[in-house]
Amino acid sequence: MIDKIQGSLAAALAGVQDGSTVMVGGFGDAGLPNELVDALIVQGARDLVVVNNNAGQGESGVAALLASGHVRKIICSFPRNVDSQVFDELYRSGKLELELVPQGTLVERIRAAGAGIGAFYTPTAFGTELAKGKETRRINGRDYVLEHPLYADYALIKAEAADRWGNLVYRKTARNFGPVMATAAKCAIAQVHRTVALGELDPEAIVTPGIFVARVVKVPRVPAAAIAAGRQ
Amino acid sequence: MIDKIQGSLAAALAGVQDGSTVMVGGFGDAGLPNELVDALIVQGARDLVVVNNNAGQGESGVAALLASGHVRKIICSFPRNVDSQVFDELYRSGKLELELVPQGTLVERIRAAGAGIGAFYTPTAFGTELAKGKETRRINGRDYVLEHPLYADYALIKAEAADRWGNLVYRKTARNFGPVMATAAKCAIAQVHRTVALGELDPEAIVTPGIFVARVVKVPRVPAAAIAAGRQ
Amino acid sequence: MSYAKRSRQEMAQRLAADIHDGAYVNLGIGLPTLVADHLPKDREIFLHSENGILGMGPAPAPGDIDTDLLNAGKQPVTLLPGGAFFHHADSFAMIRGGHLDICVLGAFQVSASGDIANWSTGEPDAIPAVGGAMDLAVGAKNIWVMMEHLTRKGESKIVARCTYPLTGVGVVKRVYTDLAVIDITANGLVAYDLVPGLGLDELQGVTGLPLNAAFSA
Amino acid sequence: MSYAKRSRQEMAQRLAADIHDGAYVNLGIGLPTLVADHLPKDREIFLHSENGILGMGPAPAPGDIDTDLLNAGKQPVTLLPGGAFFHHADSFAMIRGGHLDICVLGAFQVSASGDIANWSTGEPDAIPAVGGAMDLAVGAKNIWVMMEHLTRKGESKIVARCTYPLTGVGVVKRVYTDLAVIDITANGLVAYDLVPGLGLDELQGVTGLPLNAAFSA
Repeated sequence: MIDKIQGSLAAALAGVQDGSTVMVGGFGDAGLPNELVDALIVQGARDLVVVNNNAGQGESGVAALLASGHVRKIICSFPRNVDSQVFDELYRSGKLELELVPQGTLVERIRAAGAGIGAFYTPTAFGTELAKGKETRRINGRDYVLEHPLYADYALIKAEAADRWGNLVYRKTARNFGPVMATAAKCAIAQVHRTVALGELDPEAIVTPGIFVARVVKVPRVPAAAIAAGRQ
Repeated sequence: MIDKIQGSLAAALAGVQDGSTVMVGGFGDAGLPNELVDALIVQGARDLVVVNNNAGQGESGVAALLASGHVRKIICSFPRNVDSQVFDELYRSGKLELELVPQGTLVERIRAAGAGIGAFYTPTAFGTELAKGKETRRINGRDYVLEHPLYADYALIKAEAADRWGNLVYRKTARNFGPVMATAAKCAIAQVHRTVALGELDPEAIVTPGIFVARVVKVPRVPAAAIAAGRQ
Repeated sequence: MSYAKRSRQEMAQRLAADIHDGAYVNLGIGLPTLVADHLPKDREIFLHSENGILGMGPAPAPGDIDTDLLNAGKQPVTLLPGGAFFHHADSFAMIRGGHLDICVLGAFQVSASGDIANWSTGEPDAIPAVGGAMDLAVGAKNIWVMMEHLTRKGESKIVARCTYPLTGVGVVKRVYTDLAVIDITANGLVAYDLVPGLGLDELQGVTGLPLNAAFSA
Repeated sequence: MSYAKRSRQEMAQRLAADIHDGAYVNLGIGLPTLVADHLPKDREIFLHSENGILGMGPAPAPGDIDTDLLNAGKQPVTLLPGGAFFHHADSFAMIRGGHLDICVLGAFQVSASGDIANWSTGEPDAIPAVGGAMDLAVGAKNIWVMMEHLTRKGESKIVARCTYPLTGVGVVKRVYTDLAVIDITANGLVAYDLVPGLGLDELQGVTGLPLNAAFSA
């Protein structure tokens, strides 16, 4: 019997090697797998390349992972925030490498990795600094930039519910990068608020089929009040 | 108030011009918008380029459209079937142009058109007859073929239910090409079995958001027995 | 002559009046988000958010905040009946694929040929951050910019050539400022709806570029 | 010596025994579909269908046919609890992206270097049709071919170089025939599990290519 549900966060993260590329889902607080990220710090893998839309806010989650010194490089679209002080200092002091990618190109590169596309031409960023040094091509009168897939060893994502086959459904805008990152990683690990019996998820509404998910771990929902308190 | 639901098949197809590229959803009988295709014959536009996975079976639907003489070219992955006699004769007599595309490349080209991708490299068909004359490239030790987007003027698709904003849900494998074709057409037209009030479709389970759908028309479900009879 | 600049709310109101019934619209973070509060009540306008919403509604009441329902600025929002959620790749496919009718962006500068600079001041020690700005700039059928006409130092933000790093090349069709509405056309800049008391000559003076009147004889 | 060829069902059974617990598998149309009837009962194996199914179940009872639930061969099937539906682009992303563990294909010919020809006989008047064959051939982690060892004329379908038009280049890892199982390796063809009574020399004779024994000393 295939059961992808792990007993603990540590079990879900077993085997992460130094030097791994780790994608982390989430946009704002929605969909951020904070408990998996915290457990990754404890797990201890170093020299990581992290892919996330942002570069951490406040002192917890991705910011704490950066502060741990376990991250060599971050690939993201929007590192700057009012409370991105951890990233800001590491970046300014040259301790953290940054690859800045437009948000839509970032997610399309992740999709390309999952979909077996070798490279693609996008109009985004043509004629800008972020396309410097990149191959370009005019197709049907429009200018495009060549972009390559972004693969990962691990994807840490957050979903609403899972079954033992790893099928996932999400909640509202917590969906964001999760379904795409799951397709691009050799081992996608999902933290979920609920685990349900096989057949309980509507086959028409499953967003991530289990084929993309290696491990699932249940993490109770943190009440909104506790989130707010943690931010203060 | 935005209401995309049309009163008739004729209204749904108003304005289709000669020379249009028309995508037609469906795989096998599932998801084939037969009533829209029949109405397109009546509508009368000629010199059409049709995109469908197949090239018609039996004498109705896409086969009838081909037989009408309104189609100049078909782009598909699998024209040959035990009952594809209409296509077979037109093709052998040189009255119908064929562009044969591997099924995954076909749908990825359609997706690229909808997603603003200028071109993409796929491993599919490398080293085969279907890649002859196409640009290739070795990326990270693997060989790829360059493929271009496939745009349409119209997409005729079949879904299960719609609301007045054009949001669509599908049923089982009748989903197939519909959601992707809707993104690639200037005007996507969906025939649906049910129309529902706004807000009745679960926002987590909507497969095609209304932004991709220009017109909706309600066509009652044909009982399976009637389909079987029509096939005899 | 004396004139009063449009307030931010008046700019938003002026822009909102031009959004047609049934339009699919993305409002960039910052100034453009104000447009949401001024959408004409007699039109159905569909707001898109990069993080996977179509049919976005207004901010929730303080007690109704859902931390899983945020906009691209990471602020709590609501979903209208008929709205839908989707993932980031689908959302940016929607943007890049040209499905949005209008995208309203803030900007540091817009050039006479429609270039836009809105993501970086180019200062050497600045933390770079682009987000979805470059995707939005190339994606929508109509890119409208909403910005003050002049910098705090009184320099025009409509320029012959952008000096800040570009976000997109030749993409802006119209600019709504606190002084006027300006179309960027193949035949040059066309100004209209100037604030009362402001003449075309005076606007041209502060802009520093030739401006055509919308309905010149 | 005399030997009996494996029947089609025996070939399917032999192949099915090699599919591991938890495998994601696509069974090509034709001969490979027989494998579904022989999957080991003590393993959970996930069947994928190009037209948007993961967790495909067996054919329905005659009275339970759902015309909206077909497999890639356009025959009625069922969905297991835990199964999911998705659209064609997502389905082929799954294939091309290397997420399937095993794809079983029928073939006209397989070459000693793993080329496969299974979509066209190359006859000038034939109606061409490729379907998903070329996508499947490049996509799965393991491409296994299931075919009779010899043509009706007695020619080997395992060849030095395919004479039929190719479906994929250097992709096949293993061939299950009615005479043996043959791995295609960097060190040549390795044959094992020959039908009782058939010797390696004899198999090599009908194949017309050098074959290594799986466990030669």
